[in-house]
Amino acid sequence: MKKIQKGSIKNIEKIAKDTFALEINSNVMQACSGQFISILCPPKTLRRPFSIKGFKDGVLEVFFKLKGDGTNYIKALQIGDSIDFMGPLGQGFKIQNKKSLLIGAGIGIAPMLFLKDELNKKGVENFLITGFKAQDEVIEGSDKTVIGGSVIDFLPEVIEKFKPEIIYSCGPEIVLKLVTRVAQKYNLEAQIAMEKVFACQVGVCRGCVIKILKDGKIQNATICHDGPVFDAKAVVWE
Amino acid sequence: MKKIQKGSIKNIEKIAKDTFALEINSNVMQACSGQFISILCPPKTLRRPFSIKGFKDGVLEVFFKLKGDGTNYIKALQIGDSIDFMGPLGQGFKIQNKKSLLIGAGIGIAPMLFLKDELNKKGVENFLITGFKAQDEVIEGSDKTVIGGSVIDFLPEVIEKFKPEIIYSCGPEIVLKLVTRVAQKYNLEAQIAMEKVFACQVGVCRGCVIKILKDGKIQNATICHDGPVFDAKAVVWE
Amino acid sequence: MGIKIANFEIKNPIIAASGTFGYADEYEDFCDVSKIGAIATKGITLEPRAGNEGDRIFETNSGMINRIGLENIGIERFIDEKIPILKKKNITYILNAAGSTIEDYSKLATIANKNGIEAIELNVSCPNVKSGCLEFGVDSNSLYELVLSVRKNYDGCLIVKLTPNVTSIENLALAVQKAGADAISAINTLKGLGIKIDFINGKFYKKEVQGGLSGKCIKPVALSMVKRIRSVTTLPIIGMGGISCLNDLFEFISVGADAFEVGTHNFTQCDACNILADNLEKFIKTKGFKDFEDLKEKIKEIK
Amino acid sequence: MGIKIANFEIKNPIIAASGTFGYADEYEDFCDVSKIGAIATKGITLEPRAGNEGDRIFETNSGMINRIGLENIGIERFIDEKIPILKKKNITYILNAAGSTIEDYSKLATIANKNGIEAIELNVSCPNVKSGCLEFGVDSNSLYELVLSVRKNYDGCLIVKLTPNVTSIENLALAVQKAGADAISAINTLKGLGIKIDFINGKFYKKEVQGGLSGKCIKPVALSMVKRIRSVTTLPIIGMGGISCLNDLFEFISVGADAFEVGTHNFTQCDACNILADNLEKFIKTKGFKDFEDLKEKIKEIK
Ligand SMILES: Cc1cc2nc3c(=O)[nH]c(=O)nc-3n(C[C@H](O)[C@H](O)[C@H](O)COP(=O)(O)OP(=O)(O)OC[C@H]3O[C@@H](n4cnc5c(N)ncnc54)[C@H](O)[C@@H]3O)c2cc1C
Ligand SMILES: Cc1cc2nc3c(=O)[nH]c(=O)nc-3n(C[C@H](O)[C@H](O)[C@H](O)COP(=O)(O)OP(=O)(O)OC[C@H]3O[C@@H](n4cnc5c(N)ncnc54)[C@H](O)[C@@H]3O)c2cc1C
Ligand SMILES: Cc1cc2nc3c(=O)[nH]c(=O)nc-3n(C[C@H](O)[C@H](O)[C@H](O)COP(=O)(O)O)c2cc1C
Ligand SMILES: Cc1cc2nc3c(=O)[nH]c(=O)nc-3n(C[C@H](O)[C@H](O)[C@H](O)COP(=O)(O)O)c2cc1C
Ligand code: FES
Ligand code: FES
Repeated sequence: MKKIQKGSIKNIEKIAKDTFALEINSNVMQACSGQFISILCPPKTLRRPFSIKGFKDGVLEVFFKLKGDGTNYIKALQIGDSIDFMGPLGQGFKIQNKKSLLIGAGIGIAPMLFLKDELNKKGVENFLITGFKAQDEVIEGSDKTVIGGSVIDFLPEVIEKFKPEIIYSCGPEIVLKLVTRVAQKYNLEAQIAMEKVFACQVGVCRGCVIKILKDGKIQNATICHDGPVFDAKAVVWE
Repeated sequence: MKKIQKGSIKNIEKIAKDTFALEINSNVMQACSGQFISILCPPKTLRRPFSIKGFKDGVLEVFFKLKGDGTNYIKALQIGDSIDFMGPLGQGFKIQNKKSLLIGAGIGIAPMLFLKDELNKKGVENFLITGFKAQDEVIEGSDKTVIGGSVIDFLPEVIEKFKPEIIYSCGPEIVLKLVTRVAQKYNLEAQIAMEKVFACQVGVCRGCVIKILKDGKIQNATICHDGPVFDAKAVVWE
Repeated sequence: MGIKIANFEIKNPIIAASGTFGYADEYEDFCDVSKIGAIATKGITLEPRAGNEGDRIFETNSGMINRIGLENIGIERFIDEKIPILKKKNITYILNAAGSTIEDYSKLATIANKNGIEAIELNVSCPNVKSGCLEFGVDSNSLYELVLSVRKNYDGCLIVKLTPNVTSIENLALAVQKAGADAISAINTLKGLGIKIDFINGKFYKKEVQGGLSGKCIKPVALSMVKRIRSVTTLPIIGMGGISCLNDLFEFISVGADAFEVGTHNFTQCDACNILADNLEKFIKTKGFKDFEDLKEKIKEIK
Repeated sequence: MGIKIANFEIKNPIIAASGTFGYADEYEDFCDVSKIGAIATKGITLEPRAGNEGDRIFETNSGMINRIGLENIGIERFIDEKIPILKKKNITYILNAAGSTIEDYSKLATIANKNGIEAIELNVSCPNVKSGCLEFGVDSNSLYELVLSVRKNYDGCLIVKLTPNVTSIENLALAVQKAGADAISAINTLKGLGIKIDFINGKFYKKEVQGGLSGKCIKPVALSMVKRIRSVTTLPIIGMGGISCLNDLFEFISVGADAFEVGTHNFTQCDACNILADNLEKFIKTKGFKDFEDLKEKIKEIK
């Protein structure tokens, strides 16, 4: 099936300060957490990528935070309007049957909520901790919500108590770096969902590469196609 | 008073195929037929000029026909939305106390309707003939409406019957040229409202000049500032 | 907010760019002209010029093309009619000077000098009649000659405006510096062609405007050029090309600009220069910077 | 809809531009790759390259800047891994070749010749190691040498892609023609700098991407360049720069283009090449033109 789609807006709704939930009716057959869709936002040249927050019966859900022209374009869409997107794209989380700690920072909660759903369905024990800058930015659905401070500060405590066997995380690079460090310290596998500005969205332009360690060699990998989810141990930070 | 204004949309309404009437609440104190306003249409660089169709108690009315991004931007505005415009700009019709024939072609009817109102208020006898490409494009308000053919073909007949002393006209260049020729033939004064792509809208960029004959010399005049209305006899056609 | 370009004082670092603000007085109904840092006049030649025939303006994606062709009233009328108004209204201005031969420019400079015009911006994107109508500004030797000869006849602030339509803007900047100019402004418009083709009732119609491209679309080119100029010279640089907001000023500062010109954006928002100067002043005051110099330093320090 | 560029047959006049379509096979999920006129591969060098460190993409008004830095798998892996797939899937391709010395290019040409690669597009916007890393493509003498030496080693269709970052594109076109190239493609990206400065909690943050500007914003520059190239040469020209719709094709035809490349717009609409070819074909069929040649003639005749 061609991964370029015209969907229609099923619902669009404010869920926190400058933050919206968008539901799209589509022909998509399958999607998993960590994957994303890329929305055309005319007259912008580049599509805007958003992590999938949920998927059921062809309805894709994403959360988006207002940043600039692209997200403001989406915000202005009305129920019933058509929307042009590519996806689901990229490699999602590789779910394992292990006690899972999920860490989301800010809008990074979106794929974590999807992952939590998937884990729950599979009966995998899990705990989602998320952090937000302020009370009015909080998005519901976590087992623990940190407001103001850094979610990282609470990790040792949570890890001692919950005793996870694997970590999944999504958020700004700075958070992912720290999550990686914590995982290393506790000797835990960690899968992290990365971000960069995308152009092609599909791995051909080489615009979104990061360095990863693979087969003992440092190599380029594209976030859009080889990721966005990477094994934290493999990522070579700039 | 500064001629740059933020108004708000009072009403926006379809009046014919691809054609809309727009009413703007503003602080404008005065406006006359032949003048125009220039609307900012983000993210377009250049403002879009539209002839004033009517003015009363601060409410400006214009008609606009969908062409491209600019007019589609305006069409998407909702009642209550704010709108950024400059104006009224330019020199309008110099109304004379003479039996007046008004000739409008297409959307060029807009300033003619305003002029007709002004003439009626002043008790000046007038006759408005307008032409449209097809039935569904017709805008109401004329004394005679030509559909399909050229409004020019009907001028001899109307002139013989109505015996005007002056002609006022607005429409595409080709129509204005022919009107000028007819006026010449019948030895009538004619005032015509010209169009060109505008940049500055106020006479400083010299982007919209035409040649006119003034004081026996061929000179440049700007449509936006010295016009849009010119004495047909003075216009030197390219 | 006043700053100096060499010895020329302007009221704030925001200058209205040549060709987009006429002779300054006409904008009165639309903004506070006298509060603008300075206004670069429409390009002025020795004799009045009627400009180009045909269409002169063409809108493009995030920009526009113009081929006004230097329509202007000539230096004499400018001095007789416009300078008195500018003085009376306390408008700070820069004479944008254009010509077809080195002699034209020198004469303009001499006249400007005699009439106490404090600053000249040389528009060197004009066809050089002598060298087969190649622009003066594309060849560093002709440019050097030109600036040198103007410099000899002019004591005020001499700004040379560089064209971006060249392989090496560095060589031009060096030539200008060597010839003794006081400052560089950049960039003038990019060579561009706008075409609109319609197919109506079985027939093609074409509209073509070949001229100078300006506006937001050229900002990345302008930033790159200013950075390259800064890499070879310590002269003050007036940066321009697509400036429309406070952040644009920061970007131009970061590549080495000391002041700014705003061109096309005046058409979008006719009080753009006032708004930008206000926003700049507000930013400096509320964010704890000492003054514009301090802000410049801080921005240049960013890693 | 098939046409020929010199002796090289492509399925229709719409070519996917180098760097925006990978090695062609990856786009299968998104469009009918085999129906595209031809695909110019990502720039390929003798040895594999890892490309630039740091941010590589920056969106600008109506365009984008890229500094990929020629990340590619090298000619050997291209031949071993990609050509078999391209052949099997019946994808028409053009090898976009890049190097640091004339020898690099010659070797690439020799290898291409041996392996039956039917068309090469020389990317000459690469730093010329020998001449202090100035681009090959900015100096007509180096360009002439380069093309001549490739021509000697290559019998297929030799296309040279010109850079717009020069004073005289005419001289480059002439050099390329004199050296025996079969066609010219133009334009490569404009030099551009994207900067984003944020002021957060009392501190400035900067992001800078210096690279090549592409997309709709450069179309006026591209049209102007193609027109200038056409004014000095009769070689076939593949026009590009901001093409996104049928009307853009008409505009490029009117300045002398014989075929088209679509770059950045593939990112906006991943089936852009298919759509454009379909629209072109539909236009030709329904509006009463004999074929693409006929349409071209009619457009060139417009007054
Ligand atoms: C894999 C992935 C998943 C994402 N998931 C989400 C999500 O679920 N919810 C959400 O709100 N945001 C998400 N983002 C970020 C989102 O794509 C940007 O916020 C959005 O593109 C901003 O567009 P804008 O036009 O509103 O803002 P702009 O004014 O264009 O930019 C604002 C900021 O967003 C960044 N940005 C712009 N374009 C892109 C791009 N094409 N790719 C990546 N970053 C960009 C810029 O660097 C800039 O700092 C995701 C990004 C990636 C790469
Ligand atoms: C003095 C004057 C009065 C006008 N009055 C009216 C009116 O009452 N109602 C109405 O519907 N239209 C009027 N027009 C025309 C109107 O300005 C254009 O239709 C409008 O600008 C098109 O904008 P767009 O973005 O929708 O279309 P675009 O896609 O930008 O252009 C469509 C066509 O409009 C022309 N155009 C674009 N920008 C301008 C501009 N700044 N100035 C002039 N022409 C332009 C272009 O040449 C093109 O052929 C008037 C024009 C002028 C100069
Ligand atoms: C309509 C118009 C007329 C111009 N005329 C002149 C001129 O006479 N002399 C000159 O040096 N530059 C002229 N320019 C160039 C501008 O001063 C400026 O260098 C250029 O537009 C880039 O800045 P911008 O992107 O802010 O417009 C003109 C630009 C425009 C748009
Ligand atoms: C991400 C990206 C990568 C590119 N890589 C190459 C390349 O490897 N070789 C080359 O000759 N041109 C390259 N180009 C230039 C394009 O092929 C094309 O010349 C340019 O983008 C202008 O066309 P456009 O406006 O349609 O994109 C690249 C362009 C982009 C956007
Ligand atoms: S965005 Fe093109 S490779 Fe990832
Ligand atoms: S639009 Fe600038 S002079 Fe008329």
